Amino acid sequence: MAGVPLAWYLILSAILFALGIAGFLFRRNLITMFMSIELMLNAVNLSFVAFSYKFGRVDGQIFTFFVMVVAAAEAAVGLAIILAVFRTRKTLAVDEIDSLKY
Amino acid sequence: MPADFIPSTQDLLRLLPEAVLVAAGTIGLVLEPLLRDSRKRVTGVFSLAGLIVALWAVVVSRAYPGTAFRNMIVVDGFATFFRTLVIAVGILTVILSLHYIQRERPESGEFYPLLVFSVAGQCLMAVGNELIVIFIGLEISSIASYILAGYLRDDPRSNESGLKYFLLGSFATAFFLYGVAWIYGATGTTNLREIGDIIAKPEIRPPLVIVGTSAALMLVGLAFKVAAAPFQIWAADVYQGAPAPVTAFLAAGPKAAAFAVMVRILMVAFDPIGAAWEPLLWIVALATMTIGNFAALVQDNIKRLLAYSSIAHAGYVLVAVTAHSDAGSAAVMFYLAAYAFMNVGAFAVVTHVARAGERRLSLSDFAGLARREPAVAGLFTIFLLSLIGIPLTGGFFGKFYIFKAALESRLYLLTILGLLNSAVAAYYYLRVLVAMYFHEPAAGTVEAMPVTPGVSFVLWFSAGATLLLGIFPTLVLQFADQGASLALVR
Amino acid sequence: MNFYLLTVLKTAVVAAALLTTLAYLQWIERKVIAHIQIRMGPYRVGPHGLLQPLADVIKLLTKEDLIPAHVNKFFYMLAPFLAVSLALISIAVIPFGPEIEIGGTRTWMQLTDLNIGILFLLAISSVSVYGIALGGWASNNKYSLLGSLRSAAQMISYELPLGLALAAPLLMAGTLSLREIVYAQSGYWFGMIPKWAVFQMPAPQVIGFLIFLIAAFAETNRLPFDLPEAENELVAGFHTEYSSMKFASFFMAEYANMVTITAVATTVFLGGWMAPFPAEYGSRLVPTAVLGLAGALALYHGFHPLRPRDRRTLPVVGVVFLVLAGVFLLPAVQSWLLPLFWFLAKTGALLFLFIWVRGTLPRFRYDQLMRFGWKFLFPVAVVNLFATALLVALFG
Amino acid sequence: MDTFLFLIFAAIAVGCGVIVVSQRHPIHSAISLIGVMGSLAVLYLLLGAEFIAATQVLVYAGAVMVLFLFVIMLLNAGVEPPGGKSWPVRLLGIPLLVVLLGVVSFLIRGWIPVKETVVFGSFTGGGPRDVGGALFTEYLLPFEIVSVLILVAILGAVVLGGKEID
Repeated sequence: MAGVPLAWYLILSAILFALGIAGFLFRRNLITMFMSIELMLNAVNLSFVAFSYKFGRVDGQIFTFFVMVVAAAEAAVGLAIILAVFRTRKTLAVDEIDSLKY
Repeated sequence: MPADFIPSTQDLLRLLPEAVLVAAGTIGLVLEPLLRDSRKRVTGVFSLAGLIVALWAVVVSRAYPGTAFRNMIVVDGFATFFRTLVIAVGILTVILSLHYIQRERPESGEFYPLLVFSVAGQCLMAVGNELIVIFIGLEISSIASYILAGYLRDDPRSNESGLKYFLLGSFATAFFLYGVAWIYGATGTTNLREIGDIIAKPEIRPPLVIVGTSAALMLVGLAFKVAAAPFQIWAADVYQGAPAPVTAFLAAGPKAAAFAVMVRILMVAFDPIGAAWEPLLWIVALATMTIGNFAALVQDNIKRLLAYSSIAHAGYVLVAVTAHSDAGSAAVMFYLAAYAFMNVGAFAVVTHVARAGERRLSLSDFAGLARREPAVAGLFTIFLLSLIGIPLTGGFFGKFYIFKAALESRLYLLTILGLLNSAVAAYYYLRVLVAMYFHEPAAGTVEAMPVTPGVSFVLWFSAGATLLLGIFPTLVLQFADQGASLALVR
Repeated sequence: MNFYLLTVLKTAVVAAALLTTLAYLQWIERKVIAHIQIRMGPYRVGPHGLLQPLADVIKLLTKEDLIPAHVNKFFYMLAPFLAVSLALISIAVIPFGPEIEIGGTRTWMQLTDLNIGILFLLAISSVSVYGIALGGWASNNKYSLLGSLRSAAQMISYELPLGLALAAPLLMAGTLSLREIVYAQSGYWFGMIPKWAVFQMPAPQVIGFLIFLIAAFAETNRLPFDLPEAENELVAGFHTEYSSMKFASFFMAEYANMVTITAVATTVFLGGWMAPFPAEYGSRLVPTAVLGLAGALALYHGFHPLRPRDRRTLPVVGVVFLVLAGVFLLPAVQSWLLPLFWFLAKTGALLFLFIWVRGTLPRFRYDQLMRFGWKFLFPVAVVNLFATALLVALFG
Repeated sequence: MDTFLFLIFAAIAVGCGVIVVSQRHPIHSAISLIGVMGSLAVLYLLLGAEFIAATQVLVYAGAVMVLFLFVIMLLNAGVEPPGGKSWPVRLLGIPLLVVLLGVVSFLIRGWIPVKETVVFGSFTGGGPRDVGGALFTEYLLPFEIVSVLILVAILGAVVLGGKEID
């Protein structure tokens, strides 16, 4: 039975990672930027699981598990920070958050 | 359950400092809600005790060198050195913040447990021998640092700092992870030593370009964390906006731990392909020094000035990493130790001079400081001279060992450019000195204020350590030398 | 028989049964509440209002499908669809009974058994908040938004105790597959007491079961935790702007969630399709006895009617019950009808509890709800899990 | 069948990914991101990682994204104003990313031979028993220390997001 080349999974992962980078660089809304980071982490997870399949071992999936935990922790803290910023400035646009300059 | 998975007593002893720190942080957390608002400082004192016990634990676990938890962590001289360093930075930061946090956000005592957890994460980074552990340690340290940077949540500067640190830090983490995924895919392991072994054997080595790409991705992530060019953009804003004691901590603790990880990864896992990453680091080191120093020239805000200076110092350290030798690693360790003290000292001065709400941060606020508060000004002079690299200070020997290691590795051009950079750097430090000693204070400056005991202790201690390192460098250098060679044992 | 054909067949049966149940659950609820409040309940359409659900369906289907001008169209349409499909999908992993043989074909009374069954259920239940959240947001109405924000917060908060309460019996079963969980609860202590998770040694899950039930009320947005749709504060909460079939979808989703969560409670805590006492004490006669008694009661009331109409309807009902009671005596069908009976009886009892509570308890205030969830239910669930783990490690 | 499933869900993932980064409204991005995560969960199933697939839905779609959605709704985040990062950045950035992506894909194609394929069901080491076994034996230390991370995150959320005192 012919399957899907493993490389396709990795290329898909690379595409999603690149999309995440693009989102982070081009978007101006804090929450969307943060979501782009989540997209990147998801792409990394796909790579881990694909490699885990490649080696027929479970350790890649374990790494994915830890990445998920970390992503959840980051989400909690990140959104709390975004809330705090919004509270003092009433904006989510990243270029309007620029009080720190010379 | 197979018995060999149950951690042995030795395993636990090797992890003792981290365990102590986590326990101290947790107990601090439980303690915090039991305290009245005016007594929240008690968690600080408790955390201080925890950090000191952790320092003792480092000494204990030093007696049990080796790997633990199925090669997940390794206790060697290198790890012990960095553990000691980050815990020491933690202690100084706690002492420095005792009065500050009481003044700026008295109702909340979670600051100190967070700091302790962050230090625990950095210790894990120092001992991590496996990318999973390093990654989790890095995240513990980073996430706690994001929170600390934004700790004064009603202050727009502080939460802006937290936000920028968080966004760019997470972005960097994603790169680091992608690199880890690739190296796992290429070698089938995440253990640094095993990666090194596989890469060293050409017959089973995966394509060099794959290994190189993964190394590059991981380096991008770490470069963000140490604020190396071209990923230094966040540092100035973050350091300027964060509460001054936190800035002192960020520039010393997390940065040292990130360098520890960088050195360990490069020297253990990617040692065989040194030829591939050395040129890359060469450029990064040069760019970091130059950008840091030249940007610092035009700063008027003292925190921003020190932030750029911190970037420049990361550049010097990168020169030593580029040397790719035992001497280079030793120089990294020595320099980070010296830098930690002078940096914490300098920020202690900033904490004192800035006053409540951190309003007095421009260079003109330092004008005439020597007349108003001669002791503070004198100690600040020591730190600034050390940052320049004047003999008899720790900074001098730091730079000396770095450039010596660079010369031994035949990085002549980089050494020359580095020395030129140091000369440029002297200019902006001297600007501060001139302001302190020769400028008249601007109209309406406030009268001198007594230095709080905490700040005073940090000032005198850091100054003492800076001078000690400048006069008897071998004390620490021996320690560093042993650590550096251990990191390379195959 | 062909695997695919069989699966399609089973799916069709389960779907038909589930959808009918959903429709009639609402009738039962109205009747029960009515009796608690000493009213008649639906009465007009068909005997005892039995055709009321049908009438409701026709009404909802033929009503004008209004889409307010100010809504976000895409998400407004998507939300009820999400809500109902996620609510219906979980039934796929619930085991109704053991492996059975009908006409020479062996099959499980379960659509599919995943070895991550419980995780699948938790995953689906955690995603099902989107239907409500999006519906409220897309309605572009402050009441709806408030309702959906409340529901999101509430569902996240109560999912923790729910998951923790579920984890404790899993420790004793040692598997995540729902089928195996039921088998882990087979057998009897002293030949009497069933080894259900609520009674199982070394750590009876009575507290876990209670936590699960309380959290289940919150997860399904039922009274006393129905704040997302608190009429007197939020008009109707997240579905204020919905009408016709879309409204019906939300309604159906609520009932489907209720059915699923009681079915899960039955499976994990109450031994699934296992009988409450062994066959040698006559457990196989219980359905006959219950149905027979019900039939006899109906017949009696039919011959001594309170209302004129009862004279015609109740005897029919009585006869139907008696026939059913007889069916349970046929050995040919007992093998699969008995487990099904026990499963439905337990689930039905829990559903009755849901309705009963709705008729009895007042609504919580929002801050009380949150405080109760985080400061009481969550710690208790954690302690329960730890205690169970300890007991299992020591004596398991 | 495998190829078919992969192509469908990969297409959904990429499509939703594009929407995540191209939509101006955060809610649209969030919902598409859930789409990406959901289709990745299916791909994990194809790769034999059942446990991870379930946790993917449970943690990402069920917890993380609910949090995002919650914050977006709470702050009533509206449409991003047009403009955004300056055009030179886009003009340079997008082609650069595409080129980078091409290089990476080329690397992967050269590295992983095409005959190395994924067949659904051939790897069964990703069930809850296997993952749990590895977590509690070999990966005991990371598993324990990650709890510290969660503690820090909870603490941070409370410190930064807690009730305002004034």
